[in-house]
Amino acid sequence: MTEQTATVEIPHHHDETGTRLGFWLFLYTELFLFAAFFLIYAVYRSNYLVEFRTAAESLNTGIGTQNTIILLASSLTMVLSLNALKAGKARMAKTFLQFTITLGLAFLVIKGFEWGAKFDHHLFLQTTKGIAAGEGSLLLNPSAEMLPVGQVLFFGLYFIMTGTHALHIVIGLIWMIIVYVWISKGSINPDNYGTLERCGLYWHLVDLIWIFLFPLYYLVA
Amino acid sequence: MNGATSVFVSDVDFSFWLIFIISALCLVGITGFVIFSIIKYNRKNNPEPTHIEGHTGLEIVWTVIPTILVMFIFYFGMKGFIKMRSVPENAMEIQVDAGMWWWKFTYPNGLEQTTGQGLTVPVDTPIYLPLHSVDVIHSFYIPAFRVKMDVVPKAEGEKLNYTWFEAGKPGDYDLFCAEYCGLNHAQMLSKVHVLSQEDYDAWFAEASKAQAKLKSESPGKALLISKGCIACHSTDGSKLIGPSLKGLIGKTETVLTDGAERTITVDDTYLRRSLNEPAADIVKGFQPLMPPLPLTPQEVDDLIQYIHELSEETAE
Amino acid sequence: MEPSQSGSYLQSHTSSRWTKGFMSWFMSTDHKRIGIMYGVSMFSFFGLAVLLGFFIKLQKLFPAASGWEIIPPELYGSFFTLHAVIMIFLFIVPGAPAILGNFFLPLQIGAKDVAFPRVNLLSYWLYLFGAVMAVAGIVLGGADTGWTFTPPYSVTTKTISLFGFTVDSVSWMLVATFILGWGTILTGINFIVTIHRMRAEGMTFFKMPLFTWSIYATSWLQVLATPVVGITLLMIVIERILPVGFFDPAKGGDPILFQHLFWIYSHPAVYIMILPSMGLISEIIPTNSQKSIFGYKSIAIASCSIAGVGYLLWAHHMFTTGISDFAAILFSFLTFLVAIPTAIKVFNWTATLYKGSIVLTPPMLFALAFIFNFSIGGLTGMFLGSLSTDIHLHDTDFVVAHFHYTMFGGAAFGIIAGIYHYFSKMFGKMYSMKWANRSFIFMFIGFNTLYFPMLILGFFGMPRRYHTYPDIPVYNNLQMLSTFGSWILVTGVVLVLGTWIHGLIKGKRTTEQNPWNSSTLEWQTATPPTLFNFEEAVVVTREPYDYHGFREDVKNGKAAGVIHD
Amino acid sequence: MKDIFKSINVLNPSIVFIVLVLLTITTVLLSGIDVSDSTAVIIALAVASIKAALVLTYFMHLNHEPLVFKVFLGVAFFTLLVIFLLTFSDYSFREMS
Repeated sequence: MTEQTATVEIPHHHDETGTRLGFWLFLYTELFLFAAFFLIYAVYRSNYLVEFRTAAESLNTGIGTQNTIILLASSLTMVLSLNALKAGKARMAKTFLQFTITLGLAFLVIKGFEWGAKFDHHLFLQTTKGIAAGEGSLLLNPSAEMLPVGQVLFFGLYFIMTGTHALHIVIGLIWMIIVYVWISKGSINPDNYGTLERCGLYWHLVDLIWIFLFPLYYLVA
Repeated sequence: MNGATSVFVSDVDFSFWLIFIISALCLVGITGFVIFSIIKYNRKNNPEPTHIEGHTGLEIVWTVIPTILVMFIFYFGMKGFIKMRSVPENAMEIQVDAGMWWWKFTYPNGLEQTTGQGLTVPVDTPIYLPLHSVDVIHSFYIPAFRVKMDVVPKAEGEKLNYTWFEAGKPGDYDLFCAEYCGLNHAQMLSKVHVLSQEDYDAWFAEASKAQAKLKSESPGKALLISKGCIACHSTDGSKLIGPSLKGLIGKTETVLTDGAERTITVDDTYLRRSLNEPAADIVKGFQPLMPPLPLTPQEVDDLIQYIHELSEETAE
Repeated sequence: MEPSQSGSYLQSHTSSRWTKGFMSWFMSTDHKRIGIMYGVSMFSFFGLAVLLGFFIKLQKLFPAASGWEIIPPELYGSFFTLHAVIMIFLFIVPGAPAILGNFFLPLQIGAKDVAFPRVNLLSYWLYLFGAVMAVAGIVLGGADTGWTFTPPYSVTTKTISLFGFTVDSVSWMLVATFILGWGTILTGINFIVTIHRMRAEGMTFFKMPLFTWSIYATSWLQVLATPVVGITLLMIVIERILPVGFFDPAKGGDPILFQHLFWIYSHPAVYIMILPSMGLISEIIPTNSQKSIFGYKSIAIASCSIAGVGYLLWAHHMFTTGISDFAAILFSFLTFLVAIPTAIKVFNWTATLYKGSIVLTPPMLFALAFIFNFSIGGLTGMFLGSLSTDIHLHDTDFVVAHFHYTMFGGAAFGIIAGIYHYFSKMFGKMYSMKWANRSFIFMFIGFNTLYFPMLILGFFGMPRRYHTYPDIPVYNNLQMLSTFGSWILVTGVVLVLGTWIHGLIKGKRTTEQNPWNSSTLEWQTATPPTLFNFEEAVVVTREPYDYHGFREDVKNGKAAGVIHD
Repeated sequence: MKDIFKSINVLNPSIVFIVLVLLTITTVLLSGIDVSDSTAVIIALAVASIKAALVLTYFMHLNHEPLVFKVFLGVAFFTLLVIFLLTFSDYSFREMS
């Protein structure tokens, strides 16, 4: 369509506040993504109150609390990492970031053990019993071995919601590792800390979602 | 009755024509004004536009008037709707079952009517219809009665969707499925037969007797009808959604089992497996569409027995 | 030091690595180039969907009893699904913001680009990837679920085997839609930040042109509604693949809950579709009447209130699904609230014509047709918002006609009007007026011949998504008329696209800055615009539609309402 | 060392963290009390909301952001609220069999 005659470098457009504003909007989309899950949870909880409470009792509150505190601590180290970088202490920022990554990994490991235990008790797979893959399951009479439907819903939601949350943790961890490398290289530095700041915001959002997941699954039994 | 086909017609049509008149006036007004402006204020006629930025009074007028109008419309719509949702105490209950792609109407005494037979009701009698779906969402729609309600599969213990109507004029009316439910959605058609009370009573006695007779003489055939099988499996050899049941015993078929083709001869073992696990072996050339049915062993035996009868007829 | 800005964006570009040909477009972060790329892709998909629609209508030419079968029922299901998926997710939802919003939003507010040019390019890639994936879906077996993907049907419907692989084509389509959703979200975020942070000096919120206002309202809906449907559609994928049942009654789920979640997005989505076109109409009508728009502020506020109220109405798609009577009545009431700002807008546009100096250019013709079609679309909406009539009309051809009147006769006519309006600014070339007018006549007549009979069909109870229909005279005649209409309409679409392509290749070159004498900012720069849109920094002094002041400025030889430092 | 702590402001976030942990422990302890389900949910969600507000305000620095950030947050939460309320206008009024 055209013949090119000139190439122009676009002058780098710096608007940290604007970028942060955009990132916050992105965080709202994440929030709404989880909101759909929470809405489903709320509806089915109101339909199957007793089953939800019974099912919730099989979750280990101790592990849940432990994980909550781990995640809160990781948020704290994230804040400190950013503060350190802003104060010009890049090495300290990296140390705090290491803490955050370690805590995030710890969360995942604990979560993994918890999931594993659930698998061992067939709380997940039991829902599949008698439902051969590929067949319509609609006409199936819930067999005697199956949990009551309300509990099936509870565990289905539990695995999908915590699974999605864990996926966000993994994304956050990958991002933090990238940020860590960039700090080492110096492309993220005390004068240009926007990326670390946004990574932090993302991490806090993951924390924020857990703050609501925790009581809804572990506490209100 | 005022001669309308059902009790809802007057309310729905009143709302319809009320909105229609308001809409028509609006549309004519807007279009008329546009055409008038195009002619009167064409650039040739009117090269210099007049500077107007707005007129608060006018804007208030055309905010307030539509508000009042739509509230009227809302009110009449709601009025008709509340009537549709309030079932009279003395209504006769006919359970509606829907599946891909059949209807079944069950009367209080257990009489069952199929898609082909249609729903037969007496005139001027409120009919209460709980709507039950065995698979996906269908929608029970009788245009002439202005009745529509989705037939939604429900979890155990949940209340079924329902609708009701009171027909006002004897005659035959179309009954459609109005929610897309797959391949034969457009063929999920039935009829509503509205009869005078005497005709209805006569029909009802006759139909109940015929069904009792069929059940005792050929329980398999009765099941075939009441489970909706004949919506997909013919008994005369013609190919519908699924294979025909005629002349089936001893036939050699190529089937797909877990994606692999194999050749089998149809016998009782094969039929039993197919009835209990429809997706296990799919006859080549057909889709795996049949839903697993909750059948008792006795019912399975009855069905196999009837399929044998159908094959013997062919042999004769 | 400022780099060289001479030459139009069609010549100079921002990527240093790819200087020539395809890659200089595909890798470009220039909002104008991205807008054009969107335009080319979208209208290609649009053409495909029109073709599918043509076959859908052809199938309805004769009733079942005649033995007429152009496309078998299996294919019919795939056709109407793909037609809807393309038209909605690939064309009309992202359409106006992505094509014209990308191109003109920065120009209208005096910015050099959008806030995040690279994210903008990423949006386009996501769009293209998702779009190709969705279209490929039909080759992989198609999905016959309708664009609503309503469970349990969408969970139970087929998967097919292809060359020995089992292809879950329904999940495939759902994932494609999810990816498309992210493209839309990122565009929305981009525009909101651009409007908040990058307005030129003097461009206060109430000096923004109405197209910008409508894009602003749209972007909010995109950001806050799309994630909900994205995750909901993924839940269907999860339900198809894993043994978890969110909406499966056998496992205690409620299929109606899916419809809630789906319409929480998809109802605001209809405002995502229509608002930008309303914005375009608000540009075209004052320009072609040479007159200030009637009630600028109330239109701007109406845009935002439509977006806000648009969130409160979703369940009016669900009156027959067995939601509680209380909810049905509440949602019906709320539905009528949105009628009010919509009515205000229509009245304001018509009032703008009063004592104007009207010239019937092709964009003006399409804009006036928009008012007519959209009025029918909006007014038929009242039949569906009113409870008792909705029970009768829901899921019939009436609904199909209603939303085509708003989406096609409204939104798509708006986009077409917009492109006719901005064509010379975008490409520096002009199309043939004669053929543009002809295309309009075919579009307008064809459109109404196709869809008006469907309104009547719906009143007579013709259900939608029927592959064929019972042999009833009123159905036969109206269906046939409607199919004839589809032939005229397809001719019209071919003429529109043909006029543009001809204009691009053979059209007269023009550098005329402001051919329609428009007062808004995007016209007060070179044609086609230079890479950074404006030669100098812009200071806005005038209201956007102050045609009085605009003409004074032109008389005095000043660039209208803009001070160039 | 003390200067470093001061310069990167360790104290304030740490206080917030301690409050968050205390709130977590409180909510776990409160869940042991035998109250009706709705009360339990309300208490749990109220504590969670306080925690969320703390994270938003201090960890995510919303207190230092311009007004527009807070308005956006308000829009997002208001929309969420509307979605929940309107969905329950259906489920709370469904007829039970």
